[in-house]
Amino acid sequence: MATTSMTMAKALNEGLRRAMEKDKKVLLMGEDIGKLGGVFRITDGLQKDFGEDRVIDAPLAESAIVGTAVGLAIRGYRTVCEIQFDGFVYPAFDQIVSQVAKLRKRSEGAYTMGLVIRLPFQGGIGAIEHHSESPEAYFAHTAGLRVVSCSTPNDAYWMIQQSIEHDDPIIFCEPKSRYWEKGEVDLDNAPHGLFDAVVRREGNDVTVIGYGSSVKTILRAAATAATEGVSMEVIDARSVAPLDIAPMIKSLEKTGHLVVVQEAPHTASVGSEIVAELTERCFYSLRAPGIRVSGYHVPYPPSRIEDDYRPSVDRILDAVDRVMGFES
Amino acid sequence: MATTSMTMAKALNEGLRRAMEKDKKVLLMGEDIGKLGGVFRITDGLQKDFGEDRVIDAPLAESAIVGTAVGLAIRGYRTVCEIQFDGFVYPAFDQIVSQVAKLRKRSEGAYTMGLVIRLPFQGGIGAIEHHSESPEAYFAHTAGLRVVSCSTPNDAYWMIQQSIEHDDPIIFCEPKSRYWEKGEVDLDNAPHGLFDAVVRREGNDVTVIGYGSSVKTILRAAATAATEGVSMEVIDARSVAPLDIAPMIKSLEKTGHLVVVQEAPHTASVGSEIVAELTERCFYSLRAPGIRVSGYHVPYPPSRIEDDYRPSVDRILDAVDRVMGFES
Amino acid sequence: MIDEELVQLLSPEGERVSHPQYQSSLNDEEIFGLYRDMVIVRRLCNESTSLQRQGQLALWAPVQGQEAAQIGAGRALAPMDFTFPSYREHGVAWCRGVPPEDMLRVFRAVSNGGWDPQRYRHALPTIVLGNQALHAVGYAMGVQRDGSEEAVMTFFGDGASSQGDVLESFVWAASFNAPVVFFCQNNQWGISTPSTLQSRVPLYRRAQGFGFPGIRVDGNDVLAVYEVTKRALENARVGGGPTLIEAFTYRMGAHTTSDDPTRYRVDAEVEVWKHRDPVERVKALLVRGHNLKAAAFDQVAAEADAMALKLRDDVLAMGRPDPITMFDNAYAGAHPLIEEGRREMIELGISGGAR
Amino acid sequence: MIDEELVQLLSPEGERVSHPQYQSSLNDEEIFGLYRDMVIVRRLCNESTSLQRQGQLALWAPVQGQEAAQIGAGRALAPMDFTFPSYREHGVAWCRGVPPEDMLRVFRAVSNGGWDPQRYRHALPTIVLGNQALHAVGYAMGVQRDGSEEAVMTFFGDGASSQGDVLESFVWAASFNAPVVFFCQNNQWGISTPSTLQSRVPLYRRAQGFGFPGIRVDGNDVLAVYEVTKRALENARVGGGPTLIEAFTYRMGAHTTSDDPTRYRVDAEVEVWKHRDPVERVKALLVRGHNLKAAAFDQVAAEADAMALKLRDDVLAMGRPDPITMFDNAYAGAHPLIEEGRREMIELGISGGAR
Ligand SMILES: Cc1ncc(C[n+]2csc(CCOP(=O)(O)OP(=O)(O)O)c2C)c(N)n1
Ligand SMILES: Cc1ncc(C[n+]2csc(CCOP(=O)(O)OP(=O)(O)O)c2C)c(N)n1
Ligand SMILES: [Mg+2]
Ligand SMILES: [Mg+2]
Repeated sequence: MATTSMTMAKALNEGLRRAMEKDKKVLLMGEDIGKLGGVFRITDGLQKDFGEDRVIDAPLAESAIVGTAVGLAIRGYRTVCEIQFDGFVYPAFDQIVSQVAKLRKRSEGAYTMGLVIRLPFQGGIGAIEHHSESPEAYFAHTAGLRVVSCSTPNDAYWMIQQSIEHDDPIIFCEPKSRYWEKGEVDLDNAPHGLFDAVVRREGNDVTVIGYGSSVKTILRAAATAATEGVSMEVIDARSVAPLDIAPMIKSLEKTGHLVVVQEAPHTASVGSEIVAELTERCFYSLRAPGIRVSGYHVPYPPSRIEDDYRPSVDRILDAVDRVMGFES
Repeated sequence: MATTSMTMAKALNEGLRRAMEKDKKVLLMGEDIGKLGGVFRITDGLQKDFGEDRVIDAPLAESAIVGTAVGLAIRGYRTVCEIQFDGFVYPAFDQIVSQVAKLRKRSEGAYTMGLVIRLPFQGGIGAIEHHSESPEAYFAHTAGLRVVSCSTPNDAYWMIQQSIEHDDPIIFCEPKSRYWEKGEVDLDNAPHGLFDAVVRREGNDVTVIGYGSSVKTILRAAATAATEGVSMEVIDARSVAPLDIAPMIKSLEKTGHLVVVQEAPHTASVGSEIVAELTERCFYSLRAPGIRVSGYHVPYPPSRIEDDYRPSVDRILDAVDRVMGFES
Repeated sequence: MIDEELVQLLSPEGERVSHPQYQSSLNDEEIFGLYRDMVIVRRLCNESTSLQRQGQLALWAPVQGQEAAQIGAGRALAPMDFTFPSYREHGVAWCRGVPPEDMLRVFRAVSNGGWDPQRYRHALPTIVLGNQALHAVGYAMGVQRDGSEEAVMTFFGDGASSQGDVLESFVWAASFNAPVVFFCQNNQWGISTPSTLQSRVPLYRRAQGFGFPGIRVDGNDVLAVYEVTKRALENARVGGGPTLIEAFTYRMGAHTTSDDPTRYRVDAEVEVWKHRDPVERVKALLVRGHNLKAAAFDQVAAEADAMALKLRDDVLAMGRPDPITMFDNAYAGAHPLIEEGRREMIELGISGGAR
Repeated sequence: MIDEELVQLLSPEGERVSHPQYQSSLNDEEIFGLYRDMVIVRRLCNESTSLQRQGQLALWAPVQGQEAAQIGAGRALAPMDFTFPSYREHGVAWCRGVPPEDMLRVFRAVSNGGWDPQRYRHALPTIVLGNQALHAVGYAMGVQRDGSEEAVMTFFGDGASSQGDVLESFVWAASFNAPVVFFCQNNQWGISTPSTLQSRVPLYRRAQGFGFPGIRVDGNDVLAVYEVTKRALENARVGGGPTLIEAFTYRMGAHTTSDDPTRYRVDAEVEVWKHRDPVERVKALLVRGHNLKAAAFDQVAAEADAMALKLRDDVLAMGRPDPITMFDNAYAGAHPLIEEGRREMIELGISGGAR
């Protein structure tokens, strides 16, 4: 297994490049993705190499980016839409919910909505408002969509390719705070299926589930917990919707304790879903109720205090303590 | 207590009328709400009596309906926006999530976002696509908003007035399939606070929670269950977000069994939230995991088969059986 | 003449009108063909309305009054063109070859679509106002990338013209010089909302501000609609970019069978428009100008009756779908919640599990 | 002259230009006042850029090159008018009396707003492109209902002009004849996107298609911007309805301090625009035309320096907010999740609970 070290940003760039090389019908569309390479440089160099017809700098209108991608899908193209920041996906919400999610069904399979909506999401980069949102629950709730999130460069490289190849529309959530962290990428073999949850660290006492940028935070919490004698099993959900529930059940049957971590506020969230679903399936294995560690139920705060909004190592450890101490 | 019998549609109409009489700053805005009185006639006669300046027929653009209501709120008006059908709220999603929900915080209280977005929601009227959606989870998840739903004419009459008076923005979900059912309305005294959950039927064996059109369906199920010796306690959540959790806890401590009913699909839904939250708070009272009875995870089907998509009496009873039989 | 800015080739009385830029290219047979289409579509509409009244349809959106706009536009299309309708384009669907019974599946509430859009090159009805305009532009961008000489046409109403999606589609069509024709049927009403609330100047002028031509055509004059549309489509095919056509017409009936137009509009207005009837106008031309005999008209009427009869039979034969079909095609790939839903439905005895 | 359609009253060289419809109404003192505003705003901008470079701000959106557009527009406003900016209108905020340090709270990432919008009659920065245009129209509808002679002005960029919200705001403003002025600063770029991608015809023409006037003004000419804006505002106040003003200008700096314009635009273009500098132009007029002495300019410079010094001090004094403040004002009424969050934060020792 030959691996190369690269950042998640570079891995996404390479993944997009490879997908475009493989399939001429793959297009990229978004704001500032051409010469500028996107504000995060994820599409750096791609317009130069694939031309303006395949890497399309869009006028500034998100509903149009997604709406025209729908038309392109009907024509047989596979468009990867870049939404510049999470908080700017809402103007496209109608097209996503009313059309992208429903057109395959409405056409009884005549249309293939093979499009990917890339969403740099979550906070932690010290940005101003609307640049740090976690809108994944909106899409997870929507029948007809799939939602995935990568947490490592290797996953980023493979999951973006797998998403482009997949025939269902996919909301691809990229943890922007991890774009510049490096990791090993295996250029030959995909590590996992697109919709697989993965155990990132094995443990016996408590199962902690997260995705995107939270995974690393949880792993740091796990390291600390270990020094205090608590063995955390860490699961990267990867597929936010549908959930890959089997490895989660397996883990819970072992640990009996559940903590879910997310940056989104907890009401009607993916975290609520994981807790509700696992409670239903593992009721007798659970020795305490599952607990969510989430963003607070307020608009994302000014970033000087965002670290006290986002689930921190401390808050995760506190939740682990609470769930472990529940019986006593 | 002098009460009058009227339909929910009429009760809403009377509630709006009274709110407009009380406060000159109350405006109505929406598509076809003037001469036509709205497609459901909820605003029937109001333009005639209050004039075109207060009952505003809008050009056909939902983002503009909500966006201008925001501007009107900044100017000190309280606008009740009518969204013609649930499925047409999505073009306004950006204004709702990015502005309506966040402007009070952004202005640190200088702006009062006293606006109400009326949403005829849920299915059951044999309509074509986009006319039967249950989008409440999207709004419940959004910090800065409140979501309420009425299930009786009396609640409709009072809750619409309480919502208009309230200083937070409120998504007001009206179960359109119940518009034409009659009930007693007390014109003098509000039965409950706007954010109170209410026990609609007392019982000992299982707590069943729902809102909007589901409440009546659950009550019908309860009547059937009673004949089979199962005593259902039925709670109308009324406030979908935030949840009024205390009466739910109280009920669960008695029954130990929980079923939640909603028309929306179950992933990351209000049902997930109720189950997760109550599991966390009543873990040792629960004798079985909470179960959700929801719409299926597919686009709302053609209405000839909608009754097999929406939670039916049978499906609710089946869930009650499952949850009651869980221990054995 | 309704308006000086209006392209008209046939007066309400069925007399030919000359126009500096447009003249009819159609021969007698072709004009008779358009007449036939209009009669059939009107019949289809009336049959559907009565099916709805008889409880056989959940809803119907009548097209009466707009036959010339839709047939003129629909017949101007080339087979390889692709069309993106809203929910009222039964006349266009007819021209694209969509079987009438398939048009009614949505209204019988047994389907959310009804036909194979790729086969007829006619997209499914779009109910959310304006969404389809962006699909059309995207599709047209695909046509450009394929280097193909095809045009794309999308239909929307005067009401939908206020939606952000339609307006953004103008921006995009201009920016990418997309081969798309925007066909706006200004039927004067969006349910109860008069078109003057959507624009205080003639709607077709909106295009110019986005940098492409707009034109207003007498939407009750099938000859004019045909020529104006044909030229716009040809222009699009050869790289001339987008055009907005405003077909100035009238919704003779209710918005849908659920609507009650007496609440918001006066009979006198409807009366005025009766005199501009699109079908009668061509008939007058054919009778007076072309000496067409009564037999020919009778034959079309018979054909329309036969279509209606078959339509009625077909609709009545559309039974309730097996509920389990709601899970089909919701996703392309395997999905645990779909499997779970199917399983539950079978366990509850709601479906035998047939697919 | 950049363009024949452009209203200009002052040439890039600082010479007066005559125009058939507009002439400057300002006396020497007033012109000097505008000059002073522009110098101060430029200084404010430069100080903020260096504060950002020094790690004291998370971000900064420079206004350099657009001072004439913003001061001309800002000073044309009457006190009772209300303004809805996007995120770059520091010059307008200055005219509305917003203290410079308050403008920087967002950029220091200690607030999502920064000032009391009702007090200054200047709304908070709107980051989501175009949202504010609808707020402005709504506010203007409120002004109409109050029977008040006030105007509302909203600011957006060439890029934002493609957003559905801006376009819908045109529809609404026209339909309701709202007293609103749309002030579009066409600074040629939306981050890396040239304004020609948003419109292939001059942007100001878009208004006409919606039924209200559009006008293009030399955005680097403060005298012209002032007069054009003043007339549009007056027109709005007396029931004349909306106007779109396109201020043709240039973003001299980066989009924000995070941006790298060398990736997408050539130096030569920036050089051309340097010769059209809005501040130098007025200075030239004041020196040559009005014989203003060096001392007057020195005094303005000193004033700007003092403002910058104070700004720096104020910014450095802005500490990290107590995290518990995130719960303040999220809701007007009591909310269980807000209480719960506050409690958790105190229990975790993240906050002492001060508010
Ligand atoms: C986004 C959205 N909002 C509201 C509706 C409800 N609605 C259906 S048709 C209609 C009127 C549309 O008028 P117009 O565009 O003129 O088309 P017409 O019905 O006259 O053909 C409305 C408001 C909708 N379908 N979609
Ligand atoms: C809805 C939305 N999409 C994307 C962005 C990201 N964004 C911020 S500024 C900008 C460019 C805006 O250009 P323009 O409107 O010309 O204003 P300027 O920055 O030139 O003042 C973009 C794309 C945003 N803020 N909002
Ligand atoms: Mg219409
Ligand atoms: Mg710009």
